[in-house]
Amino acid sequence: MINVLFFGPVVERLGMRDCQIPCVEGMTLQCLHDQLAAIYPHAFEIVCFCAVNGWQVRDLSVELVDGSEVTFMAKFSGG
Amino acid sequence: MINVLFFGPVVERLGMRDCQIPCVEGMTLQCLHDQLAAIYPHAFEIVCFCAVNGWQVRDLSVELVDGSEVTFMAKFSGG
Amino acid sequence: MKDAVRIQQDDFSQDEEIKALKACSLRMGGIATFVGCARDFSAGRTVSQISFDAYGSMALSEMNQLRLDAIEKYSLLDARIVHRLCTVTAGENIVFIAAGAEHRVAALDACRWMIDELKVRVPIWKKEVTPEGDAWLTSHP
Amino acid sequence: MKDAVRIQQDDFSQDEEIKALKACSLRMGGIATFVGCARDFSAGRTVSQISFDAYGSMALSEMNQLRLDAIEKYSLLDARIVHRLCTVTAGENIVFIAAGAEHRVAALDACRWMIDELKVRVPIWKKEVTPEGDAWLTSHP
Repeated sequence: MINVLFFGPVVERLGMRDCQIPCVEGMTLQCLHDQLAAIYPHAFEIVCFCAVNGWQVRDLSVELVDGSEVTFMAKFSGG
Repeated sequence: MINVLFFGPVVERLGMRDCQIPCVEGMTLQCLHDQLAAIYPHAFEIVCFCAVNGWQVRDLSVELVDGSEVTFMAKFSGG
Repeated sequence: MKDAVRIQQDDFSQDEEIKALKACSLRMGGIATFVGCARDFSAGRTVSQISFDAYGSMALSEMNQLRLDAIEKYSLLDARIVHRLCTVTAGENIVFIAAGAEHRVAALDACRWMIDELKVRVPIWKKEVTPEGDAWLTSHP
Repeated sequence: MKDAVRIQQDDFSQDEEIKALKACSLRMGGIATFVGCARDFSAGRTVSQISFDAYGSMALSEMNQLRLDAIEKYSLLDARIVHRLCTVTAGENIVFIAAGAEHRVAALDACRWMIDELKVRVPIWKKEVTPEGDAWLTSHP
């Protein structure tokens, strides 16, 4: 399974803080993003950044492995 | 009389913190400066700024009046 | 001594942070700090409270990396970053940044760079609670 | 509450100064400060102490004017300037500058401007006491 986390404004639009998605062989970050964005377009329209296991990832072609922690995040507004 | 004050590096070169100079009718700040600079060239070579009664004065043609407080100062180095 | 980079609920003391910053070197000639506070008014609306959400583990590692990047980029003697995560009202402190260097230009440049970078690199989100409802902030005014 | 602009022998507390700065408004979103400290090393020489001389009355009026100029130029909510005049050893505080504004850019810009201006406008002179003798400083590194 892939553990997907959400925070702040994305949680508000989704109504959930996390979900578990089965890990399919060869699934990329882009696939996972598109799959969730198709189900939750209103939440994903504010997603700007992704992180895998706590590290920001810009190249969405990376393959995900079972047990990965993936985060889809809105623009940060701390400080 | 004109009360002339000195501070910091200028005091060190002069060996005095102040002096009184008779006020001559029509004497300008430039006259006073040149008079003292002729006597104390080593101290006046580091003088960059003048103040009259606590206000910095850039135009040395101002006339001094009896009782003025004049200060000849080296470049500031506070802060 | 407290860690140089922290995420915490409690307020911080500038005196304590500056003392800790200075402890590393007697060669520190300039210390620049920035404190971000909660305002009672934002984008035309009265704000009664600000609350936060954060991706805690990533936020802390990004803040630690940000401190190291600033130290290297500006040849700082030391730097500190503290971000509060709790509900704050107007006037309360949110974030603290400090940069200590031999001379003032590096300290001032680094302090500004760190707060600018923190806003774009650290996964923390701010929600303003107003009489008209709550609103997550996503811009950087 | 202490005056916003002061020349004093004693050390200052950043916490006290920031509290006083914030007292004027709940609209203050950013506070930038600068602290200048005595260093143990300057221009290649070990420095054991720093002492000061000042044209006190002019220094205080210039500092007051500098604060007002900064408030106007950067639309600050408040600003504070404290300069110590005493003999200090390495690590001790010399000068404190604080600028509070609605947003961070104005606070950071004003803080830098005030310390730069203070160095060229305020009649205070610094003397470094070193094992090789004393030396008045006249440059602004």
